[in-house]
Order: sequence, then C-alpha cells, then structure tokens
Amino acid sequence: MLATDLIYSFAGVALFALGLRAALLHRTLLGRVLSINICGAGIFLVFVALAYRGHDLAPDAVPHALVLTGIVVAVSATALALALGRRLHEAGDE
Amino acid sequence: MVVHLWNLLDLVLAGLVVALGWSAVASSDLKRGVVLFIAFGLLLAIIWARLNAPDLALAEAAIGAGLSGALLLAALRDEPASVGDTGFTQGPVAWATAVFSLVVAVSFAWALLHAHAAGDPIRLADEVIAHLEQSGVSNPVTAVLLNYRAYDTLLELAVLLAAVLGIMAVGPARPTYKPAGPLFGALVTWLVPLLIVTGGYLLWVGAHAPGGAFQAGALLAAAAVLLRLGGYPGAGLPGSLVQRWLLVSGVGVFITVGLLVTVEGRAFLQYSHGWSGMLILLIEIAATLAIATTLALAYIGGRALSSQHDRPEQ
Amino acid sequence: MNNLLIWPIMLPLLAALAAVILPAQVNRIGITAGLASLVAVVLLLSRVATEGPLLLALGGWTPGLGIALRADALSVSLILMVSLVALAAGIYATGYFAKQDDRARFWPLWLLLVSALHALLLSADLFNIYVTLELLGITAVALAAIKAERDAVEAALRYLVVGLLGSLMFLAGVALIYARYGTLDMIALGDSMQPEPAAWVALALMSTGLLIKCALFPLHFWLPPAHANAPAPVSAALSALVVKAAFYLVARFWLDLFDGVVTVDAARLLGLLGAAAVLWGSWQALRAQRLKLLAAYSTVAQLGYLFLFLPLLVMMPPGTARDTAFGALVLLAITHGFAKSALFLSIGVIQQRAGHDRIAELGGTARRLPVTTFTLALAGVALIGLPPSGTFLAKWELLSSAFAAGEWLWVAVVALGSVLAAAYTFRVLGHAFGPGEGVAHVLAWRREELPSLVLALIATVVLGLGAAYVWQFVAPGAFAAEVL
Amino acid sequence: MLIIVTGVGFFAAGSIGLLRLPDLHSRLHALTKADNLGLGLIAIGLALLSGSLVIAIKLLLVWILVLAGSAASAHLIAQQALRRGHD
Repeated sequence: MLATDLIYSFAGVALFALGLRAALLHRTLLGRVLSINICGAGIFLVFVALAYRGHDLAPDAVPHALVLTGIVVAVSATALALALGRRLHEAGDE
Repeated sequence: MVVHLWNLLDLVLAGLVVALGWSAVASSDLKRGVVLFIAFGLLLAIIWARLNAPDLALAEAAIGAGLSGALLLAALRDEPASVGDTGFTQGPVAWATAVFSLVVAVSFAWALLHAHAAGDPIRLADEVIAHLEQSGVSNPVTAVLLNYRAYDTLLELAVLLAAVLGIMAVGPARPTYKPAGPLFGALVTWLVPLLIVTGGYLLWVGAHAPGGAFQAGALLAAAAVLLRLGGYPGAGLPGSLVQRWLLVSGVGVFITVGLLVTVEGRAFLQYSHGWSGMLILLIEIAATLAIATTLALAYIGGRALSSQHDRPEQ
Repeated sequence: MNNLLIWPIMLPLLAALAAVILPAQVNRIGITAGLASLVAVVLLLSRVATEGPLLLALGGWTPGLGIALRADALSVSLILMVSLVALAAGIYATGYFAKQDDRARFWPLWLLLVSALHALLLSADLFNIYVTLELLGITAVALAAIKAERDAVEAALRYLVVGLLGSLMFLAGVALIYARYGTLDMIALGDSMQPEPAAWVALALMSTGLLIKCALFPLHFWLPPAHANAPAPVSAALSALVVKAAFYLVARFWLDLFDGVVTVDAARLLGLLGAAAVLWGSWQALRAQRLKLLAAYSTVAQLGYLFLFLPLLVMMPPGTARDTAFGALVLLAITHGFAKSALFLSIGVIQQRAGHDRIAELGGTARRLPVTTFTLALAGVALIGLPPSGTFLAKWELLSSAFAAGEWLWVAVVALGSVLAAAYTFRVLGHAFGPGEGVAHVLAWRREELPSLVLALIATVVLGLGAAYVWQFVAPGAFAAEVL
Repeated sequence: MLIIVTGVGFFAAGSIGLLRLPDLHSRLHALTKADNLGLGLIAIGLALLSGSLVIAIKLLLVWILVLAGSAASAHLIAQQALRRGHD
C-alpha cells in the first residue's frame, strides 16, 4: 500500500472538516465563502489522492476530470455569492 | 530509500496545505485570509503536480487560486466596512460545531481507511486507457471530460451560464478602478497578447497534453481581468449582443453536436467514428470562448458596459 | 435507442439559450418549450408504462466509464409533476412580470431550473447528480434573488451558503463511494453495495447534505425567508419542486440504492425529525402573519409527512403492502407539489392586487377575487388531507401502515398535524370571506388565475379520483427497477 | 545541479530578508532582487539538465515573465506605500 495517497487523503479530510466548521462559524459572507472553498478543496484532495497510483503509473483520469468540474462549479458559486453580497451591501446603504 | 524521501516531501506538503487552509479560515482579518487563500491555492497546484495531475495544477493556478482570488480581492475592496467587523460565532454553538466537524472528520477518515483496504485500487484507470484510442484524443483527462463523461461537462457549462445570468440579473457592474499608472499599463499591453496566445496554445495542446478548454478559457478571462484593472471598463469584451452569443456558445455547440450524431442512430453525444477528435476540438473552441466570457463577466460583477466606452479612463 | 430520455432535459436547456439571445421573445420561447417538454415527458411516461424502466448510455459508453440516464415509474411520475407545475407557473409568470426587462431576466434562469430538475430526476450517476444539484441550487438562488430587494437577496444568500454546504457533504459521500467501489454508476452500485464503513459514512454524509436541501427540521431555518421573499412563480417552484427533488434522492437512496445498508433505527431517526417538522411547521404556519410565510412553513410541515413514511417502508418486507405504502408516498409528494404551487400562485394574485399579503387584512378578498379564493380553498383541502384530494388517500394509507406496524406515535402526529393544517387554512379563509376592502381591483386576468386553479383541481380532484392509476403505475415498478 | 542549489540559496536569502528586514522598501528590495536571481539560476540549471532547446526557451520565457511581473508588482506596492505615507 502506498503511503502517499493516504497522507494526502487525510490532509483532504482535515481540510474538509475545518472548512465545514469555519463555514458554520464565520459571521461575514466573505469568511463563509472562503471556508466553503477550503472545504471543497479538501474533497478535491481526497479525489486526487485516490487517483494517484505511484510515481511511474498513469493516474486514474476520472477523479481528475471530476475535480476539474468541481473547481469550475466552485468558482461559479463563489462569483454568484460575492455578487449577491455586493448587492446586499449596496441595498444596506440605501 | 527514494520512497521514503518522497513521503517526507508528502508529509511536508500535506502539513503545509492544512496549516495554510487553517490559517486562511481562522484569521479574523479577512484581507489576510484572502491572501492566505491565494497562497493555499498555489500550494494546492504544486500538490496536484506532485500527484501526477498537471491538468489540475494548471486549472487550480488559473481558476482556483487566480480567478477566485481576484474575485475575493475585488469583494474585499467593495466592502471595506466589513473588514474590521469580523469574528466568529462564540459560545456553546462553537463547541457543538467543533464536535460535529471532529465527528465528521474521524468517521470520514475511518471509512476512507476501510475503503482503501477493501477497494480495488485500479478503479476506472485501466478502462479509461483501454478506450483512449476510440476517444479521439490522447490526453486521458480530456477524454473523460469531453467524451466519456461529456454530459457532466455540458451541465457544468450550464452551471457557469446560470451563475453569470444570476450575477447579471441582480445588478449592474461594479465601478472601474483608477488606472494604476504607466508601468502597469505597459505590463498590461505586454501580458494580454501573451495570455491570449498561451490560451490558444493550451486549447490546442489539450488533446494530447495537459491543458484544454477550461485552462484556456481561464487564461483569456485573466486577460480580461488585467484589462479591467488597467482601466478598461468593458475589459475588452465585445458588445452586449455578441456577448450573449458567446455566453451560450459553449452549451449550444455541445448540444448541437450531441444531437447531430443521434441522426445517425447513435446515442446522444456518441461521436461518429473518426470524427471524435474534430468534434471535441469544435466543442472545446466554443467552450473556451464561453468560459472566458462568463468568467470575465463574473469578475466585472454584472451587466458590462458596451465596447464603445472601452477606453482607459484618465 | 432511448434518446427520448434526453429531450425533457435538452428542450428547456436549448430554450434557455434561445431566451438569452432573443430577450424580446422570451414569453413565447418559454411557453413553447414548456409545452414541447411536456409532450416529451408524456411520451416517456407512456413508454415506461408499457416497457418498464428505460436506460440510455450517454455517448455510447458502458455506464461506469460513461454516464447513464434512467427513467422508471418513480422518476417519470415526478417529472410529469415538474413539467405540469412549471408550465402552469410559467403561464402565470407571463402576466406576473409586467416589465420586459424582468421577463428577460426570469426566463433563461427558469428554463435552466426546469432542465436541472429533469436532469436530476433522470440521472443514474452519483457525480452527475452532484452537478445537477449545483445547477439546481444556483438557478434557484438566482431566481429567488431576481427582484434584487434587500430581504430577498439576504434570504437568497443564506440559501446559497447552506445549499453549497449541503452539496459539499453530498460530494464527500460520492468520494467515499468511488474510493470503495470504483464506480459512480448507480445501477452497478446497487449490486455491489454492502453494509460496511464506507457505505455507512457515505450514506450519512450524503443524507445530511440532502436533508439540508429538503429543509428537514431542524435544518429548515433557511427555507421560510427564501421561499417567502421570492417572486410568486419562483416560490411555487422552490416549495413544490426544488425541495421535492432533494427528497426524491433521499427516497432513492434509502429505499433503493442503499437498501441493504440502512437500518430501521436510522430510518426511525429520520421519521422522528419528520414528526417534529410536521408539528413545528404547522404551528409556525398557524402563527404566521403573512400568507407567503404561512405557505412556506406549511412546506416544512408537509415535507415532514414524507419522512414519516421512511421508517415504515424500511421496516416492511417486500410485497404488496410495501408497494402500496410506497405508492402512497409518491401520491402524497405529487399532490403536495400541485397544491403548494397552486397556493403560492394564488397568493401571488392576492399580493399583486392588494399590494400586501398580510393575513389579518384579507377581508373582502372572497368577494373581489372569487376564483382565487376558491383556488386557495381547494389547495387548503389538499394540504389538510380532506377527501377527495390525493392527500386524503395517501394519509389514510400512511395511517393504516402505521397501525399495522404498531407505530402509534406516527398516528398521533398525523392526526395532530392535520388538525393544525385545518386551523391555519380556515384562519386564512375566515379572513378572506370576512368584510373589508382589502383587495383593490375586481377580476384578475385569466392567465393569472387559471393556472393555479388548474393545479389545485389536479391536486384535489384528479389525483384523488385517479389515485388508483398512480398506484398501479408506481407501486410495482418502483422496486423492480433494481432488477434491471 | 550546482547552479540550482545556488539558486535555492538566493531564494532562502530573499525569504530571510523578507522576514528580517525592518521596513517595506528594503524588504521589497531583498525579495525581488534575490528571488529573480534565484529563479534565473534555477531556470538555467534546469535548462542545462533537460538538454533540450525547446524546454530551455520555455524556461527562459517563464523567467522573463516573472521578472516583468515582479518588477511591476514591486513598483505598485512601493507606489501605494509612498501614497499612503504622504496621506
């Protein structure tokens, strides 16, 4: 059994959990969005660690494609959240 | 011996990425948090490279760290008031949340350990390679994204479209920044053509080497972000009618190709023999333009100004 | 070749693109697409009725390497509900959004929402479901915020953040499944799933994510403000369809995909939360001062009923009794979809005519808006569960299953919930029939009042009298799908 | 190899400078000078190791790009700091 994939899997789990916790506790929108991004990055790390099959073997491309999709979805959601936040901020000033 | 050295590097990288992630979210100063987040994204890109995922390394650097970072920095600038007013929920709720996330982490890790022990470590890796010949491209990640699981990518482009439509629906673009001075202007005139050329290169090379529509689109969007920072309010985007066509081109071409092949009695998105490479390239070109337009509009943060006004403001 | 499966997804998606390019024609594009995809859904339904579950391997790749779409009795009956409700709400929206600019913003997102719902209900791939969940979440949030008013944007933001956390928990479960079983194809997974740590934790993570999205008590806090502050047609879709899609996945996982993994105790926990939701949601609905808030809390309660079925269904051995109870669950979910959308659309009519939706000031509504008040009453009948509505039969079946299993708590909850529902319905009707000049204009336009009336009639009369057909269609097919 | 190690040494010096030097301008000085030189040395080292002209050109391009970027950003940071200083 390779140690590499487990090391990164566990780092991914840690990032997922600490992002989750911070997203629930942050009071500002920006802080929450940041935490959700870290949380998602944790899951991506779990996926990519799964795909790794040693230094010389070609990795499993499926998780890589899934993570690429995930990264794009994450940036879409981040952009929408920040745009809504800006709108809320402007409405608050009125 | 070599394996041990690699694992030492792995431990350092994994420890560093968790520490960076932790300090990015635990910081009560949001500006610091955002900067740490960008560093986190870049470190993640290095880890993707370490784990033999160069396509992801490119995407992470361009989108995960680059564009998300630019979006967060812009948001930070919009809401200076909230920078001081941070902090976390305290008290019993904080304790309950900590316990909850610890339980999630421990059970997740436990289940992963079992899965690693019991699961077949090859998963779909061999099947991806076995059908690579038929897929029309030789980069396995591109094969998954645009052939085996092309339907996911189609819906993902729809997600991007939905997000930007939502952003445009809730309000107009944010005001432009003051140009940062002649040196930055010079850098912009230098970098923008370079980014466009590199974007085109990544798009082309994606069929057989790391790269593809998403990385290329993100680079083009980065060019737009730079133009915007350089004082061009429209960020170099075309007029609003062309913009709308560009926005829908990715999903539109994808569906058109998917449906056209059904005329020959094939399944939706089942490319004709020998045509796969061509069709994939066609879809990728449209997707690149759509992704670039979408991400640029998302950065601008609303309905963009038309191109007539697109000159640096003095 | 089963390419028919893609049309309910692609028609609204293509129409969304057309609506982006031709903002002046959006009403026509939207209604045409609604009608066209309804035709596709009816064709699909008739094929599933004659041939059984249908499968389409997209791109021609074996599912696993590729993605499969699957239509069975459960998914097509929900898709038919989605198409009908979306079409009716869309017709209503052509009148509701008076300004061209508002229409041009509404339609592309609306059509994307419909496409996402259809895609979710037809998907047989776990990661693909994650993508459809995100598409659904993002379109729903954008639509909820479309008026760009402060309260609406604030509620939409909370909806987005909570929804994203839900999606990520779902995705974490998907990662575990892939780690253990090496595939994301649900049909293959159904055969290889075993009771073991990866499956348990994956189910727990995915279910938690989905429970957030279906607003099961106590994770419901985001729903009332988001549903109550959105434009009326959007509220109808959020309350009737979007939460239902998340529940569909819960049911699909607990009763089908993970059926060898779930335990009765875990299902009972969900049932208890459902019971709490019924009581708390109904009580809050009774106390609400605004009609839309009442309707939103009523959604919290009605979703609770659906969860009451889960422990009973998990306990029951396969057989006719279980199939009948399952048919009742589907009937209840569908009836609520029609009734709740009718309710939100008629509240929209009242709100636009009266300029508010405060319950205490509804006096005179019955005289000025007789059709809408009648719709409101019909929707109330379906929410309470009076005959001849579909809800009546479904609750009857729920009660008899609970009796048979000796689960007296469920019996008490259903009885108390129904009494509370009757109380909040009659409170509204009492005010509406009371004296007063609350509503300024006399008749509304036909295209505003008619869609909700049709929806309410489907909930009360069609589904009540035609319930036998639903049972016949859904019950035997539902669990046979696994054999495929 | 030796060139790469020297490059890493310059990076280390730059980072230490960033951490230890007293004010912003001298920190910038340390960071940009040392890191640009360090990266240049690493790039040359890698180019020699690869033994391929195409890769060497690509590495040279990377170095020039980073040089332009860091010069511009150092300039922007310094300018901003001066502006703030005058306020």
